[in-house]
Amino acid sequence: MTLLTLHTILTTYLVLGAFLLAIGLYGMFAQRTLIGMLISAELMLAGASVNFMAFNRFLAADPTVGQIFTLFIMGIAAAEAAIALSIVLAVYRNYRSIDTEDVTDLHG
Amino acid sequence: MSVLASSDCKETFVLNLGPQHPATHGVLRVKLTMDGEYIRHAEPVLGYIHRMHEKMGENRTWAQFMPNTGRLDYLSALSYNHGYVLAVERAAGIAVPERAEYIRVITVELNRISSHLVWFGAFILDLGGFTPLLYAFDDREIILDLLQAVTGSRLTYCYFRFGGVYNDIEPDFITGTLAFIKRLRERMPMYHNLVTKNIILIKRLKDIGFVPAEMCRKYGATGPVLRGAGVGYDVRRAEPYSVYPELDFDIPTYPEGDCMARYMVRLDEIEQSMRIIEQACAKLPDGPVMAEKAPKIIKPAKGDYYAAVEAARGSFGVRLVSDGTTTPYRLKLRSPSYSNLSLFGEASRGMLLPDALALMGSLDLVIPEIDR
Amino acid sequence: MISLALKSALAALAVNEAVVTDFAARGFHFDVTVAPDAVEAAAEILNLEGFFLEAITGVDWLADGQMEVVYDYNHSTTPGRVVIRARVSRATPELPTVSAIYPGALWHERETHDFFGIVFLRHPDLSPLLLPEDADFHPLRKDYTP
Amino acid sequence: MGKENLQDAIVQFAPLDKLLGLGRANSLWPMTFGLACCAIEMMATGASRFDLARFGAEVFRPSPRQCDVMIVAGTISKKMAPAVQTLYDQMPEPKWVIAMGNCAISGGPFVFEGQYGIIEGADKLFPVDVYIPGCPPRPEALIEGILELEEKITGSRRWPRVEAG
Amino acid sequence: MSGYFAEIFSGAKSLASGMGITFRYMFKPVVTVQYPHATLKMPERYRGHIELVKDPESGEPKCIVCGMCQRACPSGCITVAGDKLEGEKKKVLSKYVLNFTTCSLCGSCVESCKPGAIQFSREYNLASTRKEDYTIDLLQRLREQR
Amino acid sequence: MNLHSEPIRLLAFLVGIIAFAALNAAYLVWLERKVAGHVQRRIGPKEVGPFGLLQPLVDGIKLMTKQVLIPDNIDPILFRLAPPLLLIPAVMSFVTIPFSETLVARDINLGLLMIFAFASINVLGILLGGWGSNNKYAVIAAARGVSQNVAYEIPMLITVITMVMITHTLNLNEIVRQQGGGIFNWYIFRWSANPLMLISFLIFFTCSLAETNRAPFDLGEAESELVAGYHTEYSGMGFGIFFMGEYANIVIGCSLATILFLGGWQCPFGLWPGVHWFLIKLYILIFTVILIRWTFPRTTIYGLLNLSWKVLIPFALFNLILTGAMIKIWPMIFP
Amino acid sequence: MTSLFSQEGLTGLIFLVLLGITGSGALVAVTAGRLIRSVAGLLLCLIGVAGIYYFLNSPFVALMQLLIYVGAVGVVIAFAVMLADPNPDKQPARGRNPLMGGLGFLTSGAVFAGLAFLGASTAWKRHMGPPTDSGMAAIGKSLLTTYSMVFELISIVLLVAIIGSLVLARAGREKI
Repeated sequence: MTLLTLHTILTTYLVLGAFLLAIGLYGMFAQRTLIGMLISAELMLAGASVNFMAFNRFLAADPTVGQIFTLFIMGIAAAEAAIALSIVLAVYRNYRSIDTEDVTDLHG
Repeated sequence: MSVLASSDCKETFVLNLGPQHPATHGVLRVKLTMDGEYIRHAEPVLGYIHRMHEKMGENRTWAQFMPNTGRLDYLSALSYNHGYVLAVERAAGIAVPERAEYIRVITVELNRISSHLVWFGAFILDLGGFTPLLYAFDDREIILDLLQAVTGSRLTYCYFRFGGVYNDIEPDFITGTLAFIKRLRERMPMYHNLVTKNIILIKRLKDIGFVPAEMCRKYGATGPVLRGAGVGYDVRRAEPYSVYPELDFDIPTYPEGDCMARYMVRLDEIEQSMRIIEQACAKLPDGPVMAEKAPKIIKPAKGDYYAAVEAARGSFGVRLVSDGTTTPYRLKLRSPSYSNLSLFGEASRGMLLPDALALMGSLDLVIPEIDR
Repeated sequence: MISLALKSALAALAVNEAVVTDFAARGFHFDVTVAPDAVEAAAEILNLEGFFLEAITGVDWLADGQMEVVYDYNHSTTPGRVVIRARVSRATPELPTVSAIYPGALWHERETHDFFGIVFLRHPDLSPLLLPEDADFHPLRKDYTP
Repeated sequence: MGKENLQDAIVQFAPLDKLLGLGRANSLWPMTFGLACCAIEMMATGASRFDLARFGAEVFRPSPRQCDVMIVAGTISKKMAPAVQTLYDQMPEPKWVIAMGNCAISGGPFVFEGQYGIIEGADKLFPVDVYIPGCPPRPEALIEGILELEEKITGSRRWPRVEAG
Repeated sequence: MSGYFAEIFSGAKSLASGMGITFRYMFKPVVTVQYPHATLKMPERYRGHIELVKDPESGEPKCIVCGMCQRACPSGCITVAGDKLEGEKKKVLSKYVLNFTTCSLCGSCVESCKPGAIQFSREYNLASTRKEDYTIDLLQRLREQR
Repeated sequence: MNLHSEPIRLLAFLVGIIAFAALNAAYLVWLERKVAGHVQRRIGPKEVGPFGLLQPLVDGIKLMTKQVLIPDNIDPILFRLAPPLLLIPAVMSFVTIPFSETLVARDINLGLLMIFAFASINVLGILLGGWGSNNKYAVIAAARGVSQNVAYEIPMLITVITMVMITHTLNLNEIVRQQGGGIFNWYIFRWSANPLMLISFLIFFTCSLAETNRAPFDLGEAESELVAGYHTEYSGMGFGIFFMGEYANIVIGCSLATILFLGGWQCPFGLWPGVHWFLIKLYILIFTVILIRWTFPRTTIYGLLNLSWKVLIPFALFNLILTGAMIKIWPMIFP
Repeated sequence: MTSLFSQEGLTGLIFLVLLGITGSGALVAVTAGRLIRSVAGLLLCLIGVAGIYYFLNSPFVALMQLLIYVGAVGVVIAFAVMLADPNPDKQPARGRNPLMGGLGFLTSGAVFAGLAFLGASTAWKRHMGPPTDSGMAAIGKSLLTTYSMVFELISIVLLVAIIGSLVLARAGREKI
């Protein structure tokens, strides 16, 4: 096993997946902004996807399963990003509107 | 976990348009307070090309101020020449021979067409179309050639004199002018097909940039801006000067008050100017072009005098205060774009940036005339 | 032409005599000199009649120790130029703004302040318009030396 | 925009200078920058009748960062001077300035005793390479100015000289 | 709904007709005058900077050093000086300098010149790297022309 | 599916492609200036080399030797990252474009998908370039560019899906092969596949104009509004790279339209297929793009979004459904 | 030992580069001082991951990763940053909670160590048997047969997300 043949063994991918997951986890703790946490979540999802793909490539009986799973993860991520964007927008708007007279809206 | 934990929540930002910005046609600066691409507040900042014309007027003789008028609004310099000579002639009581009046009208109207052509091109350029500008310049070059043959300059004419014009026209000027009008008549449908009917342009101009008549009145806007709001005010008709009463022409008005209306008013004015020139060429009498009794040294009687002309951008007024000497005591230039621009702040509120620029383009600004 | 009612209303404000001028000789129809405090009232009268404000300018009468502020009004449908003048002393050149009635006057008054140093009371912003932002000179005053 | 961190050009060898000169001289991109009357003549020069494009100089860039030559076309007022100076500073080297029209050369007709508003000539602000007199100069004069600038850059003139007449 | 389709249709048509125009213009002859290779003819009255007129008989300038042009010039760009030779009535022109950089080509000088000693030159393509080139000694220019 | 089949060949093609992209960028600028000139009845570049052909070279020399100004208060990393981010994906996309049946760097089965994948990256170049410049004009331009790109990706992808339903493949060469045998086998005229194929083509073409930020959709560079858009702060070669990327994108957009609708390297008469046909069609399309730029005024952002959401997407969706129906119904009528 | 200049060596090198991009991108994403740089890091990381998918014999997923993640998700996040944080100048570097940071570091370190050890030490049982087709067609078929339920579900999730985000973004927006 040399550095140049790393891509042929499963362990590399698993370690990479673990690394991405762990770094995402760290980000979840360390980041304080909504967007930062979203980024960390994306990293964790990426780690999981790498793992799926690796197992799919090296171990699975039906090599479509992992790919489909990864595709689903992408779909989820896209949905998540869309929601996150709108939340950011809403929070931003709300935050601004506190400055103006719209505060009463909050009390109904 | 606020998104905005540390940002200083300012909902708007200030965008400085200019003083060097392609859209401001020179050195106007507009301070825009923007909310995204929406304009919350627009404040034009003037004076970047303030050239002290009014101060210069007090330092020179009446005749020496003439070249300055050509540099106020360099696109329709002859209108400004005309306004100034009218005021001084009124003050000094100089009568102008009829031939000179006709020559003045022909050249002024030619100049108005060339000014509108530049406006047309520059306006489309503001909207992102480049080719119409050069087509308009093609036609304009012919006008400039005609005027250059008469006046000797291409742009900043100093052609009118108190009591007449600098020199007489040549016969081939008339034939050239009529040939040019024929050519422009043939070109106008091309402009309409290329630009006016274009769906993108219609979408960008229709119902954009409302300037209602009441706003025009409050800000003193005149010219195509006012006529685009449905008020048919035109100094050539309201306070007839020169030989305009003898000429038959319409004052195009459009009631909508949007950019499209102002655009159409100007294009129609080109047609009307062509009519005026044709009539004037037909009626052109023989005779001198300079009043014989015109004094060499002008000393108007004490008092103040006003004269207004319809320049390409609106009513240009000259207020002279004379103390009976060879230099003006006070010389006030009332420039149309100054008033037209002053409504920009109110009219552009809540507009998108590109629409506001369309509005600004449709006001047809010439900055040196505003800053004077 | 200018209606009789308008003429009498303006004449009531006049300090001297309200002059009906010969348009062909002077370029305007009606010339009224009012007291500095009355420019607002005059503007109000003209506003109700549907006039628009063409320009505001100043004239420095150094010899008289006075400054004159000239308002040019015009009407877009029934032509008739009305000139309203007011004289203020050069020492305290102050008079009220008409910008509340004609927002177009905002710039004209700023410009007049630039050139003559005439102060328009209750004007929201008299910072230099045509002169540089930090300008503190008034170049069209007759005693101005750079 | 503040000060800039300057980085030198990538290639700088003496033998290449001629090539560089040719390259620069034939690709003078002016700034979309008009001050007054002369700007209209500048536009006319770019228009079909005179066509500045023949010399590769029609690429009017609105951003000073992408320009090679600044055509000062019109009067520089004292209020405008700092902005013009900033624009000049924002242009990357090598850069040239053409003073078009009498106002840009010396203040032109607006110079008088006791004037308070204008800068008497662009060369009071920054070095000017080519002067084009006139009020305003004809488009031919602006083309001539561009050719003059090319001559200054390359050291020789490729085009015939035109005698007025 | 029909308006929707009609708008799309008319819009597409307008775009196509616009492109038709530009496409047709592409094959029309160019209007460019290729300046250094071909030139436009300046009209008779073209105003270049002024120059002195030679007296066809004597070959000397027609100028009588009256100074009218100098006085008429709004921007003071003409400097005239003459020597009074002994025994002669008239002054003889010794210096005629035009500072072209402040000239506004208004023609006042030519107009004011009674003997017709100055005229507009045909210079239209001046450009130089030196500012001093435009302080033109017209007398010397006249001498070089012969 | 192995990466290392012919690395040398790949490398050669990569060099060739970069050269092609660079040459294209340079000479498209020349073509653009020349076409613009003649549309406006002037000459365009002429004095530098015969017909001004050396003009791009000269401009290149100048841009390369121009001082690179890095403004002070920018984000230096993003500022430098953006131009390559715009250019590299564009160049990479050339890898799978079949210039002729054999002249293709890598005949990837997923070619179509790959082009779209790379095309979606270059939005980032605009976004980061605009943001990194720390210039208000650039930021507005970047925001505009992105919303425009996102809006037009939808009708474009729907149209492409329609095409894929008809062609049954994502392999570009295969798509071209299906269009052999004369002009009526080109997909743009293949009424049997879908009677509205022409509309599909127009939608695709409009979208590719918008995706490449070309007039009349050049909001990101609208010079009368935003000075120079997202590359306002770029000077010298940074600007040059942006320029190249833009033109490379145009070439890709037009190549794709050629391949999908106009039969790629197929001859209109079914004879002598080859690279020349591809180039002829490609340059006719590019010429159209240039002519459009010099004819129309610019749209506004809402006009643009209106066009996308109210016209293009409904039409594209209708096309999609119609195509699906055709695929099912056609065999029933003509078994 | 594989030579660097052979085909395999080159492939391996490219893989290493991709690994580097992925890892450094991820690190930048969580440690960068400015949000926009975090996003750039994330995008870099995702591009790397796409390359790694390519090595894992699924170019389709790799390209989808580029298209969806980089092209769509990344842009959306970058957009969110631009909208919410318009003034990068005035923003000081974001302060982090040292306690949370430390805790996060420990936890993630532990997770990483555990997972990596597990991955490396386990003797994974290779699937023996004929390799099946893993092309796009197979994926498509599975999506519409075996996993059709999930497929439908995910489309519903997306639809709900779109509507939800529209509702959220629309709320409180006054008409200008």
